[in-house]
Amino acid sequence: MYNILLGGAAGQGVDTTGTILEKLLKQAGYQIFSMKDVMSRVRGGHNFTLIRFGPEKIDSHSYKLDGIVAFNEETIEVHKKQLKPGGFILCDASFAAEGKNITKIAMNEMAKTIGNPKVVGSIAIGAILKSFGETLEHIETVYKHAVKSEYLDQNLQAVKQGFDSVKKHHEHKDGAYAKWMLLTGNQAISLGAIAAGLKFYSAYPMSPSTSIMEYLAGKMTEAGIVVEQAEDEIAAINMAIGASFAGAKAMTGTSGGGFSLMVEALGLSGIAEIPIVVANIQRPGPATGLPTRTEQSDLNFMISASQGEFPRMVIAVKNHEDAFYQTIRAFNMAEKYQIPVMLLSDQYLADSSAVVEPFDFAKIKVYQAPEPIFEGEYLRYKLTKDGISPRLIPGTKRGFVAADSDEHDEAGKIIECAEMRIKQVDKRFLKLKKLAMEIQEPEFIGSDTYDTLLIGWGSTYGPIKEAVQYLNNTSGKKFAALLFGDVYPLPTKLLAEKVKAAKNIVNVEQNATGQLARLIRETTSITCTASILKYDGRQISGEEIIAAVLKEVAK
Amino acid sequence: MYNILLGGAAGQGVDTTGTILEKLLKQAGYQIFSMKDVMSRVRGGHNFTLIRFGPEKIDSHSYKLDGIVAFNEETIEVHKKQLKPGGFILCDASFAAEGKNITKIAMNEMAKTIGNPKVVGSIAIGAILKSFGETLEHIETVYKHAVKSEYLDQNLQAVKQGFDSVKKHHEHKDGAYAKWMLLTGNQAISLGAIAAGLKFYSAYPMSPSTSIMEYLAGKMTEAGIVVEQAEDEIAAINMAIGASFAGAKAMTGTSGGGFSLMVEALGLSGIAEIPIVVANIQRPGPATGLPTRTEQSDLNFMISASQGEFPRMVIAVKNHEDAFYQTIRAFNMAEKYQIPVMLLSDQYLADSSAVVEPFDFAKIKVYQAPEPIFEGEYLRYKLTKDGISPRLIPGTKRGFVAADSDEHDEAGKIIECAEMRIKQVDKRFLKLKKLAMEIQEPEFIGSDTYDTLLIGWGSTYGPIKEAVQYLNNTSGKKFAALLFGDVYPLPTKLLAEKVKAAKNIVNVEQNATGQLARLIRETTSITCTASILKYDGRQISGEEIIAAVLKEVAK
Amino acid sequence: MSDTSKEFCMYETAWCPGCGNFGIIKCLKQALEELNKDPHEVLLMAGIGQAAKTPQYLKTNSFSGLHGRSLPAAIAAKIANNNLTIVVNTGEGDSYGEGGNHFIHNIRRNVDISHFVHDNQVYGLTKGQASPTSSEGFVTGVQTEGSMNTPFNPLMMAIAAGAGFVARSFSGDPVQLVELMKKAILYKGYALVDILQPCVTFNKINTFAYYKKRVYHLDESYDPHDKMAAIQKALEFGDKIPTGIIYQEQKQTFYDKNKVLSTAIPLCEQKLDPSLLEKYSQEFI
Amino acid sequence: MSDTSKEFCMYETAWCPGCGNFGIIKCLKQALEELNKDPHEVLLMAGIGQAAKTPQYLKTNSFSGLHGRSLPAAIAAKIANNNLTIVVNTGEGDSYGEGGNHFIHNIRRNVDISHFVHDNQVYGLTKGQASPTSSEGFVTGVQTEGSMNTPFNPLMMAIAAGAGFVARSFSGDPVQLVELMKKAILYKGYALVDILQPCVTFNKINTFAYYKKRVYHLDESYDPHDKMAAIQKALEFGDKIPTGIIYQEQKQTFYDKNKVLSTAIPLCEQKLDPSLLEKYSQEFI
Ligand SMILES: Cc1ncc(C[n+]2csc(CCOP(=O)(O)OP(=O)(O)O)c2C)c(N)n1
Ligand SMILES: Cc1ncc(C[n+]2csc(CCOP(=O)(O)OP(=O)(O)O)c2C)c(N)n1
Ligand code: SF4
Ligand code: SF4
Ligand SMILES: [Mg+2]
Ligand SMILES: [Mg+2]
Repeated sequence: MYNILLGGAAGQGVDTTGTILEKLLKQAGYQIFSMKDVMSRVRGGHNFTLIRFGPEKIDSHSYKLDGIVAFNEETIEVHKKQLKPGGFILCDASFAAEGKNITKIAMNEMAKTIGNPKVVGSIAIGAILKSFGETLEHIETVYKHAVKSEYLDQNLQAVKQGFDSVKKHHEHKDGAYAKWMLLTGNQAISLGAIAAGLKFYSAYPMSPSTSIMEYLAGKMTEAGIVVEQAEDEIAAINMAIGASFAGAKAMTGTSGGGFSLMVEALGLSGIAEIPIVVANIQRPGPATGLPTRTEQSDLNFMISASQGEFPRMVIAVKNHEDAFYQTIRAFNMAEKYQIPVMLLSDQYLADSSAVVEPFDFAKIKVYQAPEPIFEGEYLRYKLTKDGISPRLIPGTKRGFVAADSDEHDEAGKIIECAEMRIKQVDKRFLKLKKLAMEIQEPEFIGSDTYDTLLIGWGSTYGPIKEAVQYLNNTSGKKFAALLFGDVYPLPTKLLAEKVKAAKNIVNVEQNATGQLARLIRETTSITCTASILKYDGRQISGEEIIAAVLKEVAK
Repeated sequence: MYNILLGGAAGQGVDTTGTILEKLLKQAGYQIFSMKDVMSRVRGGHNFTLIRFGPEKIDSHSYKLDGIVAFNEETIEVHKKQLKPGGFILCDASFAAEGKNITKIAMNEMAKTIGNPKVVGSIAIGAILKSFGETLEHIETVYKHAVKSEYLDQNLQAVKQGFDSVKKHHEHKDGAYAKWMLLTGNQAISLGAIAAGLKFYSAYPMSPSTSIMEYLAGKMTEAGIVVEQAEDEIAAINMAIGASFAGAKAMTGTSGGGFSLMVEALGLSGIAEIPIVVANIQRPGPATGLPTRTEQSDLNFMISASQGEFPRMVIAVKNHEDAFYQTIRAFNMAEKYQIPVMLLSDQYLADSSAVVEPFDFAKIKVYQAPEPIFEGEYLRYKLTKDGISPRLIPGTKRGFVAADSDEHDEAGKIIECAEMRIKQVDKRFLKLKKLAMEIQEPEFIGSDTYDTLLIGWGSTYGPIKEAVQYLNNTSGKKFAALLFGDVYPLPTKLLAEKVKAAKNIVNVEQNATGQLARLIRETTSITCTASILKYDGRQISGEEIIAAVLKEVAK
Repeated sequence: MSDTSKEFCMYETAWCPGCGNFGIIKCLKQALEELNKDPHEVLLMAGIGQAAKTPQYLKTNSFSGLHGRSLPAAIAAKIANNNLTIVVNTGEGDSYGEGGNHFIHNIRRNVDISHFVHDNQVYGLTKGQASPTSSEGFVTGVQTEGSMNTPFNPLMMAIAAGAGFVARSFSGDPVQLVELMKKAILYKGYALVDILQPCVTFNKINTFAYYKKRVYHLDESYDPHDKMAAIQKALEFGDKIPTGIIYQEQKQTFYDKNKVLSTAIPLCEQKLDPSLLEKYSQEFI
Repeated sequence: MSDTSKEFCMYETAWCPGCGNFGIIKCLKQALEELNKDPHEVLLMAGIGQAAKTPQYLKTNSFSGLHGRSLPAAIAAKIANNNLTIVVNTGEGDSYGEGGNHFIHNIRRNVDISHFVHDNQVYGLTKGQASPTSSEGFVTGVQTEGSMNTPFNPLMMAIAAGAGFVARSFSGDPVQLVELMKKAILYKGYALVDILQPCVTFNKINTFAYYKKRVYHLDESYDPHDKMAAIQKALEFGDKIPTGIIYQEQKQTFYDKNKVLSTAIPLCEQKLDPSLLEKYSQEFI
């Protein structure tokens, strides 16, 4: 498995170069996990992409590097310490940096000669391919989709020149992933939404959620989805609720700040029992915080957001594949229980790319609510045994449909009566009983006997998995982990069972206060004995978890 | 102690009649606790006021009645079952209801003769005064402030006619409260805010919070407070933050739905470290819910509202006196720690009146932040030992002041650096260390030896207190209670100590999910063994708690 | 069971006797019935307020959403199902105050809905604070020194935002109001009717008599297609208050422009071509 | 330590080379300096966006609040301390999109602040989606078929809402821009300057050349006090784009009307008369 870093200022094409390179490496058969680290500015600053690739399964990123491709000198300065022994640095001939591991190519000059200073990235791509023993076989197919046709030749020429200007360092390794999919977390969510039958998506731009709207907007006419940029997030969610009420499956997406503005309408979905899917792609707060970075600090907020009390569901997505399938499940649960279902992801998953097995669309089940059966007047909020009132869509000749944000009777009319109030509250919460039977327990990984049980949720899935594997193989001690996807309502069976054997229970979270640990204690009284918390806006890596665990267990 | 109910349709003057009557009873020396039950409409429906009075301390309302004053027939129908043995019903001569406990007066006709059909309430007041052995001594003083001068004579005449038309039932009892204050929970908050140095209040109308804005608006010119009705709640809180940044002590008030819209700005106050006080006068949700009723269901929401993580404080007010002093404390804590401080009250306290000892303004300490001492450049977000950065107000010649919703360095400039991010997060949370030393433990009441410990917060203070007293006096078993005011950060010392002796721990809450119990478990692992939960929008009374406790303890 | 009556039955209301809302709901019922609308295909929507209770009082489909948020829900419901006739009936606080941002931006979208604003120049449900349209000097429990803000001019704002149908009427003028409601519902695109409505309980200034004295019908010679003339009329609000269609212009609607909606099948019934999922997957391979 | 320099030093920016924001910030610096403002008494405020970084780049007091929420914070800061000169510099997405409701209602309050909108007709910081002022047909990653909404007309909206100072300028016209900024700052009341600003990275339609070709100065004969003429000018946005003061009218400000502010002592320094507390208590006895 290799890990290379491409770094430079915003505007220097780090992102594009990385995107093309990872595609080429996937075509060569490799697994990929690539991560983006971007500053909140359009030009300047320091951005980088990490691309990890190899013929074996890769669950997450790593900060230890086999190679650095530096588009500016700062990149070398900042990252050279991360280089593993034997690692290389590739940079322009003009750079001042010196050392035996530094390979310089006159990239800037070559690019000028080719007639397009922007092809520097392609020169680097050529050099990387050669270094790792790859061929130029896939460059035409990949570039054809990646650059405008008028720049195609220049770029191909650049790749070739880069290829010719360095020596082979490594041998190609055979991987079986050429026919798998390479996509980002947000693309996986978008595709999941389409597969689930999405008809209406409304949102207001906000990093790192905007790429969901952009993906869907690219398909809207063909796939028959109205994608509407709202004037603000309040409009976005109220639109989604209006569309859903009228029968179009609807979703909105945002980040924490936008979600803050959606809070009131979440309660509308709750009391009016209008299905809706809300994706919160988290970034570090509070307020504007670190807009282009990652954090898992909205969990407590999402589970209690909005005045009053109503059933809801929160699903944290664990990786790219999960993002796809859980998005479909989110729609299904929303439709079935007529509740708001929230997807929690984060900038790390949103912008990173991974290779996943092609989705099996034949296997997907899209929940189809049964046609309501009733005699006499249709009652939108009928008191039923399972709390679910058969849902009619307005506009059929069958009955009149009401939605009401006030407390209401079965027909949907405002009431003030204490008895009906209690009945409607109870009816809504009753839905959780059936829903509880569909809650997914966390994934248990690691050794069957263990002293230390790690606990994580969402996007730390990959890093924790890597850490546990490594620790079990090397540390002489035994470790296991519970990795939560469904976080609310919190599944507790496996947790109760697995904590029994554990001497140490360590929550690993990408936030400052240990939000899952608090939720676990609130729900079960179980107390984590130690915490590994990271809140600098950068995703924790397997190696960081390993180091922290060894420190915790040693003390 | 007596308890009477005045009932009628919206628009029939139940509210006004109650307000005048309770003032007269207080002038007669009684303690008062009066509660309002109002429908969300301007005319029609069924509203009532409960007035409990007597020469002894009264902590809350009761649903058992000594008398009913019925302005419409529905009142008799709905409430006659609540009448204690010997209780009376007073109504118009034209009503159909019959029974030996019914006193009829030709109120409507009398009023017509007096020349103003609206004085019916005053006739009833006269009748009540007579029944309870009171005189007409205070009517002129009270009415002078309560009605327009052109209607004064008609009303006084009405009171006298009412007085003369019934017989005395009870003897006057001597109470010592004539010189105490009679005010509502919202008035107590308003007065507290003025005493704390409020300069700017911005809000958007929302029941049951609007009366705070109305009280303050009545004093604005004289007291030098800008009271601004905002275009929406987002504006309200952002205005308050802007005013506070510029040096005017600022507050906003709303109910849960409005608070939902303030959530994002709460985080701005958190990260930019701008003091602000937010009052949430709770009503039943979700969404519009039951707009004129009561509930305690925003606790979990308030403690985790807004994306990301930052220190905050939530104080639940327990009764009218507490509302005044805690509001001052809220301002002080906000100023001292430069954090958002939230006051949680509810419709029950907001609209009910109680008699409290006159506030001792001499004793009030208004926190005055020290003038910042610094050399060289002023650093708004200076890293200090206690996390508190000396605060300068912009506009002095001493230095430049920055506020920033992005993560920032000490000077307040946007940063992306991991180290400074961690330092600023840690600095903000460090403030909680000092703050923890000022947290107020819950009030412990009841028997020093007990099997059952009740736990409550906020406005259930009075009802629980009454219930515990009664249970200890009559049930043969021993009870105690912990009554929380500070709920976040949650004080845990007394809790940890007091739960040890308890066989049963019963949380009593005005919500459906037991929010304080969850918070207690989250913080301490302590699990309540039973719950008494009410969520029909009506405040639980002492007698309801007694019945529920006996049922719980018996089972 | 299917109810084939074309009558929009009325339920009991919670309004004060004498309230202007009664006049408006009667006209709404009449307008819908005269247009021969099937109650099953009508969806009345609102936010929260006294006016916003309207959808609860007619037997048809209803959506009572959040205070200030009726428009985003309404336009999206219309996008989801073009077969629905969607009418928003709600207050001016709801529409122009809390909901101001949706007002100006949904005009820009031009979705085919009607927006009937019951404009009583006061917040009724919350018991009488100034609303955006309250006149300067209007004294309330909050505006103890009188409202100090320049009143919000709904017609000017709607024209400025690009609305294609802008009208004013008065709850006490049922003949005109029914006519305008019908025209607004028939108009293809967003149609605003700002309806002056006395609030007998909280607005003692802008009473029935106050409006009655001031309102006048724009006469035949008035051309609502002339924007500058319309603006001049929109600015007129004082001793004389013009009523009728102030401005009208045919504009492309959201439906005309959005290709997804170019089919006759309403969005909510469109089915995804399953082969597209394979195609989209391929793009990642 | 007290710094008596009247210079508004500039910090390093994070903008793209060629961005119109550079021109604007230079003019802002110059305007403040020419007005001889003391940097200690100036407070620059903004929401979030590329333009909204402006307050961070000049050495003075700064407030970088929430996206869309600059105006409520700004007017309240001014109410709290009338001695501050408050200038809001922020984007058109921030001002008219997310912040649209505050835009229309704060004009109605008429607090004495200046509002300089860097109008690049695109959402810059979030990488190029349509903004309220984007022209119809503007293609982006979200508006893949081109923006379909009627563009938001800031000048028309401001006049309709009752603004007393409404101007337009262009980042590439520093002489005029400095002049307008100075006049806006000196104007007593809310003053809007909508500043056309090329975004070299995300707006390839409304470029420097595009604006340069179209903008023209309103000439001497133009009377900005004539509202109907102003509206006509405000509606002009195409091959020709008028710049200068479009509309001007002296109106009573918030300060003029609010009695609490009638004293010379700024609100933040007013002290409560302690005897009032006793008096208010007595009212409950
Ligand atoms: C978020 C939120 N804020 C405030 C309220 C309280 N509220 C309900 S209706 C209303 C104003 C109603 O005024 P208007 O829209 O003019 O309707 P009217 O009652 O006058 O018909 C307000 C402020 C609310 N329900 N939700
Ligand atoms: C509540 C919220 N929603 C969305 C965003 C993301 N966001 C930041 S700036 C911006 C738009 C910026 O556009 P504009 O105001 O025109 O400024 P420009 O960058 O073009 O100067 C958006 C949508 C945010 N920060 N907060
Ligand atoms: S309060 Fe006013 S608007 Fe509401 S029902 Fe009564 S009269 Fe009508
Ligand atoms: S993205 Fe556009 S607005 Fe932002 S700095 Fe670059 S050119 Fe300026
Ligand atoms: Mg109104
Ligand atoms: Mg912009």
